[in-house]
Amino acid sequence: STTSGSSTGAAQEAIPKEDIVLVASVINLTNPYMASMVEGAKALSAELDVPLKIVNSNGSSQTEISQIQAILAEGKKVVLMVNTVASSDAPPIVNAVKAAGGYVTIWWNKPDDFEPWTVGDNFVAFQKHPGVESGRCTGDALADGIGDEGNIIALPGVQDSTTSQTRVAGLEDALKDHPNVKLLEQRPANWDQQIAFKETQSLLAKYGDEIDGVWAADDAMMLGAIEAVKKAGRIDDVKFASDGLYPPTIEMMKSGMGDDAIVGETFHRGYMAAATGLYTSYLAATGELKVADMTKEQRNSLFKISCVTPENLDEFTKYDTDVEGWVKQLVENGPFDTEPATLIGQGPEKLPGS
Amino acid sequence: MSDLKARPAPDAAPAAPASASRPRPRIRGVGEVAALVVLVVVFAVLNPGTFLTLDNLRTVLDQAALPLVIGVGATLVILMGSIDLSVEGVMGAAGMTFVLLSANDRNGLDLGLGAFVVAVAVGLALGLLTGLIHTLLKVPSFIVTLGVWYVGLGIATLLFGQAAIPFLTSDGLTSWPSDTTLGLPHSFLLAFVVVALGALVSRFTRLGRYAFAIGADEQIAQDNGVPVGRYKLYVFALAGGCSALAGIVGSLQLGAGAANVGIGNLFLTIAAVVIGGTALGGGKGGVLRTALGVVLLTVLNNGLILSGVSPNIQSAVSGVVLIVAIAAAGWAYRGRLRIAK
Amino acid sequence: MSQTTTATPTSPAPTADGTPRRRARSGSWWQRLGPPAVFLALLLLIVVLQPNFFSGGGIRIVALQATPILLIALGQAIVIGVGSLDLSNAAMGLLAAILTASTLGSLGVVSPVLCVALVTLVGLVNGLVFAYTQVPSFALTLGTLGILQAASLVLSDATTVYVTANADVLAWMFNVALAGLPAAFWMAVVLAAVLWAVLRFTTVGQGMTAVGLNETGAIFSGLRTRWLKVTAFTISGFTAGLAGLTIIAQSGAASSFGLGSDLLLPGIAAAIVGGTAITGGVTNPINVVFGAATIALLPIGAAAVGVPPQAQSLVYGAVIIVAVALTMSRARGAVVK
Amino acid sequence: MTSTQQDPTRTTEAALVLDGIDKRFGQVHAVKDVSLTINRHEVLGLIGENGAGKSTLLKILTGIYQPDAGSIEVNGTQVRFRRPQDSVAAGIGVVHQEQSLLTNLSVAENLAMTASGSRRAGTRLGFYRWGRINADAAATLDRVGASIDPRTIVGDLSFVDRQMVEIARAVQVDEMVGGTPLVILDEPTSVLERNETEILEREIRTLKEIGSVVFVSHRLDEVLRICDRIAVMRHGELVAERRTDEVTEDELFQLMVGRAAQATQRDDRAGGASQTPVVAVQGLTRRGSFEDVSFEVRSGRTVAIVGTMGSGRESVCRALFGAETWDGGTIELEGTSLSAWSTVKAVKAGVAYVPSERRVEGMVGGLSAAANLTLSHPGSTRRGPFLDPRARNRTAATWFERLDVRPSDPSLPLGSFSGGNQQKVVMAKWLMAEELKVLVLDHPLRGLDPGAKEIVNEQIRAACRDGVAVVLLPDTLEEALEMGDDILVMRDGEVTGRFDLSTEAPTSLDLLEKMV
Ligand SMILES: Nc1ncnc2c1ncn2[C@@H]1O[C@H](COP(=O)(O)OP(=O)(O)OP(=O)(O)O)[C@@H](O)[C@H]1O
Ligand SMILES: Nc1ncnc2c1ncn2[C@@H]1O[C@H](COP(=O)(O)OP(=O)(O)OP(=O)(O)O)[C@@H](O)[C@H]1O
Ligand SMILES: [Mg+2]
Ligand SMILES: [Mg+2]
Repeated sequence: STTSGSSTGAAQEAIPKEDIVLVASVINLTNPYMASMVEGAKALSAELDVPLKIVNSNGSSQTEISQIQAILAEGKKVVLMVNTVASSDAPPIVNAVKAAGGYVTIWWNKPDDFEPWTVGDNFVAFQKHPGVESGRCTGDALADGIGDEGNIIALPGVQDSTTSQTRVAGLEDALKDHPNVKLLEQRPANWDQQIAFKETQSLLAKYGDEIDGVWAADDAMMLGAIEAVKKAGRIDDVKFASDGLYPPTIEMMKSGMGDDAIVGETFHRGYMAAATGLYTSYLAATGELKVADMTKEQRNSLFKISCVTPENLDEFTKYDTDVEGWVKQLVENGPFDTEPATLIGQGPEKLPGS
Repeated sequence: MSDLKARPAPDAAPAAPASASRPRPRIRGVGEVAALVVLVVVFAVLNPGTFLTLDNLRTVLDQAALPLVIGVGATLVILMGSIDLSVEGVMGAAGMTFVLLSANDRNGLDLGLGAFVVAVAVGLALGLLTGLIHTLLKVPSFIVTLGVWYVGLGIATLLFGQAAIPFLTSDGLTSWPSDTTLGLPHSFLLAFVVVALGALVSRFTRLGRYAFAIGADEQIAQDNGVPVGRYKLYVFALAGGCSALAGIVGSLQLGAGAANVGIGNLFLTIAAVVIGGTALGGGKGGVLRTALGVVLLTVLNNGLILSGVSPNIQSAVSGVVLIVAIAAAGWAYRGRLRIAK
Repeated sequence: MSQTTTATPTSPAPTADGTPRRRARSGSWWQRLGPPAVFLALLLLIVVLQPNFFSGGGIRIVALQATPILLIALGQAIVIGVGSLDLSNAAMGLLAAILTASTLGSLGVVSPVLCVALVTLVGLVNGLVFAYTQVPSFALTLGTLGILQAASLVLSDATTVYVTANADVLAWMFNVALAGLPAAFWMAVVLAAVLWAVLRFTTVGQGMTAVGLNETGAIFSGLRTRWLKVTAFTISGFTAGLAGLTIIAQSGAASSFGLGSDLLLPGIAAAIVGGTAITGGVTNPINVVFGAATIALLPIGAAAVGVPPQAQSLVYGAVIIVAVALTMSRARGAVVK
Repeated sequence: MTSTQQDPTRTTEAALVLDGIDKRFGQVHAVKDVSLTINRHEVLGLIGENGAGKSTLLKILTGIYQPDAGSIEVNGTQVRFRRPQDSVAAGIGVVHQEQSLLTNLSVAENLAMTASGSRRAGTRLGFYRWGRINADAAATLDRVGASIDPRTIVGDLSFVDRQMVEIARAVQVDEMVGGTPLVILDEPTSVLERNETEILEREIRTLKEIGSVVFVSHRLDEVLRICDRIAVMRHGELVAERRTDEVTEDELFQLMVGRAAQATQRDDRAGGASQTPVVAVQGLTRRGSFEDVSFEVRSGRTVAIVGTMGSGRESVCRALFGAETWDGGTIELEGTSLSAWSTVKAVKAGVAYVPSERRVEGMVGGLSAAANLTLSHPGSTRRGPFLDPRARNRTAATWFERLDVRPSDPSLPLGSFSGGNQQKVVMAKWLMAEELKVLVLDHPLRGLDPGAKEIVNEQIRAACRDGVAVVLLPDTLEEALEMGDDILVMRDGEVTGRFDLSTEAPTSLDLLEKMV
């Protein structure tokens, strides 16, 4: 990996710890992934002994941007981690942070050609887990789960989300190796349990017993789909695969819900993402990490995602029992080398075939 | 926000003296029924073998259940000339309350039927709050209920806290809505009962009749001795109760607590009320017409999915059908003096 | 004609019952001053709780965030003024934003002009369909909303569309500041002033007010009520188009679910907090400026004051109700629906 | 609110005693210190110019307004009517000046609405007993001789039928209280034809046997015929009380207006003033409303159309104004046949229409009187697309003075003026137009006091002198004979008689014969 290009923006000055306030901005507070992000941010705040503010975007870009701006206006030096509601939110947020002399790391969504090094030191990094990888891993698992033959349906997230689009691309790529598995239809379910429930209900009515598997771009939607399939009385015949391994999913996999209905998952954690993002910004703010010296890989980073099947489930459940412990490790090892979410490559992510 | 001009042409009365013969029956909702029939035929032709199946019928009825229940309250509110935007918030608050007080994996509470009662009470209370603010402070219902929407979501968010999704642990409970009796899902049967009660209330009780009176002209109703404020309060409370019930059923369907359990129901229900022919200006319409509107929209949605219409343009197709259906139903009544708002 | 005739006064004392002139009707001063007062009160509360609010540029942020809300709300207020509702105008703004984002690079200055024109045309069509089919505006614009959402998704290919070049054409809107507030905000304020003048000093404005107050009466006075309503919807399309441009100016990108996708309810709320009567006929665009500022202030204020994130939704709802309760004009005995 | 002992008219027979009632609306002092006694078995007439405060006083009596000062006694006990139900419970029934029925509900339900708090309630535990409600309604309607099915939706009724329902609703209070009812009738006859008025008179006499009646009307002959005693209000004050048998119509007029009545002799019957018909209606037909209607109106002449309910004359007028379509026949305006006619075109072409339903159709109550006045024909009160407020206020002031509109501030919302004064403004809105050619007047004097009637009639005549063609639907046959140059009689949508008053002199009876 190469070192970053010219750093525009003001020269990086070390900010005393007392002046710093950590800010974690999440999309909402009622999704387990987001709740986990908040948990990670809190753990880091405790570990570093730096105050923390949470921004709840409530699903709205407008709310997100205005609240972040409001906090910037308070005058403290802001160290920020944002899980953007939409990719297009990244530029205005970054610009505002830069103007206020804060440091920001963005998680999950940003425009592809909006690179940290073209903005300057204040946009420390962009971080995500690769979506294609996630889609491949759950796609493969699902295809195998239904015996390499049959029909599946897919529930992507919000239509214009790159996270969802890359995961679907991964799924489609994986299915190339399973010619007898047919993707009947995709119905976007907006990352929402309730919508996924309804869409699955409709698709079940449409395809009836033809459906052998359900793929979802994240677990909230899978949980909605599972409920719909349960109510249609087909929970023992349908397999599921999705991304995120939410706590209820763990329970279901462990208990062998249905006829071991959940066959594939990925492991990555909101608390890991939030703590990693915040810590990266924090290190830049305190000057412990010279942004100008960071590699491009470190500034537009892909972090490792792990494929989970019922067989290897136990390897991952151990992390969730000790969030503080993991955050301690993070502070010890730095943001790029803490298992299981280590830096594995540079973004932007390439779609298969392009 | 629409109504036909109330004024009759005074001299246009039939030449015969207004005799004591029964008033001519009004044929209502023909356009809507026709639209429904057309939709069913079109979808049946497009999707032979999938649309007109028992399974699909059950799906449609199950999906219609929530808007049907909400529609009863929404219709009564709209009949009064007000509007209730708080539906999704109240559903969230009541649904979350219900889940947290039933057998769930978050806490040890299990009030059984008590959970149901408390959750409905939460809805009634939010409705009552709406009504109180609306009548005492004279804030337009549009704004009060918009505010209560957020308040309801806020309550749901607070109840959700930061722990994991609360799941209902009793399978008997969660499977209740989709279990069938006489081949029909319970969720729909419940909705049916609620709609029937709603129709009876609006026809045979003071509450219902006063809603019509208030919608026709609040001032005149007041002058005629209708305690307008009090009945508005009742109706908003009732609407809150309906939303709460829908929130409970929605949570049962999901098998879990979700703050946005009501997502998408507001506009769907109001569209159904309008398509059914209840005037947004108040005073005209009815619960049964709303039920027809709900069925129409649910069939439309279901049919579009079965027909494989791309999700990207589904909202456009729904939009066009909505406009065309209402335009067609009202085409004969267009007139230069008609006020559409 | 008939100016030539003079009637014999039948009453000896025309002044006896004639009342002293009273310009201010009951409640009308509050109708005029309520919205700014509520905004200032809220601002004061926030400043007391968070003294750094001003020095940190809080007002500038409020103006920044208020701009697209204000533009949407102005169109909405005009439509509400004729007694209707436009549920599609926020979606028009988003469509304009997406179109601008995808054409700004190739067309340059022409792109925003074209996009605003196109969306204005959509507003016009909305108005025409409304006037001639007599489908209630609530239902009609709900339908249009669906169509526009689909158009946005299709035209953006369901992804985020970025401005590739010529970003400067619009960037000045928020980069140039006058008296510390962004140019776009002042532009919207000027537009509000123009609309205020139109409503107050022109026959078209008076006609729209008449339609909002009593459409039947307006028809029987020979006003071109249809065209007045079409005009209102067209204005709504136009302001929505401008709102779309401000979205691009702010973020340089647009998507169906991104910035600007949730302006509908804030827009309506801003119009009403700005003293617009939902029943029609009472619209003061100048006050809508304060309505929009109040609505924009809520989340910013909540964050500044440190309302716990879980409770923000609750606080937001409560404050909207209180704000309207304070700014509402309540003629004694008036019917509120 | 001290004792009412000083009141000389007070007897033990008093059904209702008002003492020092006072009411202001902002700056308008609508009722000033009114003390009045209404005796049992008495019909009290209440008269006064438009805006004198009659309706306001009566609304205080029925719990709609709260007085600022003063007290009310019913059957010897002091009462406070906080809500309309309170007055109903005290046995007070009312027909308001403005129709106050709920048009989306059935007749029976409207009748039951007021009764719902009382003994005769058709509801039990909040449940409606439709059978009971309908039966009760039918009985009540029978009493006033209205043959209306109680299940009819009020909106489907004609204006007159609605008025009968209102009257039925007012008189039913006696059945509710079982005691002595007080029925208040605020201009109940202004929309009624003669035969309906007779039914009402009979009903009033019946009511008098068991209770008392307060009767408001601007038709002084009627007041003298029906009432026992007459109270006169002027500018909010009670200025006189007279026994009917000791007062004449002229005296009443003097008391009301403060000066003597002028003889309304018509001296300008315009013979064959002009030869060009301004309006020519040929074989006009609208299915269900009117058929094969033909007539001409020449410049400077007035055609009065008379007919009973259902005659279709109002529909013809609305067709002239573009507010209603027609299926056959033609209307020519100054020689050009009208097609795709609309209110917009009509107003542009100089056709004016004063509708009978003033509040909804005739005006925009929320706009100022000045704005209403210049709404249709802004003329010189606008500059291009801009309003010229100063020119507008000047014009408004001129017309306010000319028509003696009170209060004299044109910047007040028109909705806050009394009915009669609203009507004057609505007339002025058309009369001010330079392009005025045809004046279609649907009951233009409805609700006007005699003074205002004179003013408005004089304005109509002046318009005629200036060459305007007038189509008039008069309140009474007398009015038709007084104002018309030609009279057209319609029945069941067809023209049944024509009289040219310059050559014939029909009597009311001649007209009546063709009407029924
Ligand atoms: N609600 C109100 N608000 C303000 N002013 C009012 C109101 N009601 C009546 N007024 C004023 O009070 C005065 C008396 O009005 P009222 O209606 O009692 O007159 P009236 O004697 O019934 O006249 P008419 O013969 O025209 O019916 C008028 O000047 C009127 O403008
Ligand atoms: N005035 C009305 N307005 C509206 N609906 C009415 C009205 N009267 C009757 N209905 C409807 O028509 C139905 C039949 O009414 P009808 O008067 O024939 O009943 P009924 O046989 O007299 O009843 P009961 O046995 O209670 O005396 C009622 O149930 C009600 O729904
Ligand atoms: Mg009166
Ligand atoms: Mg009056």
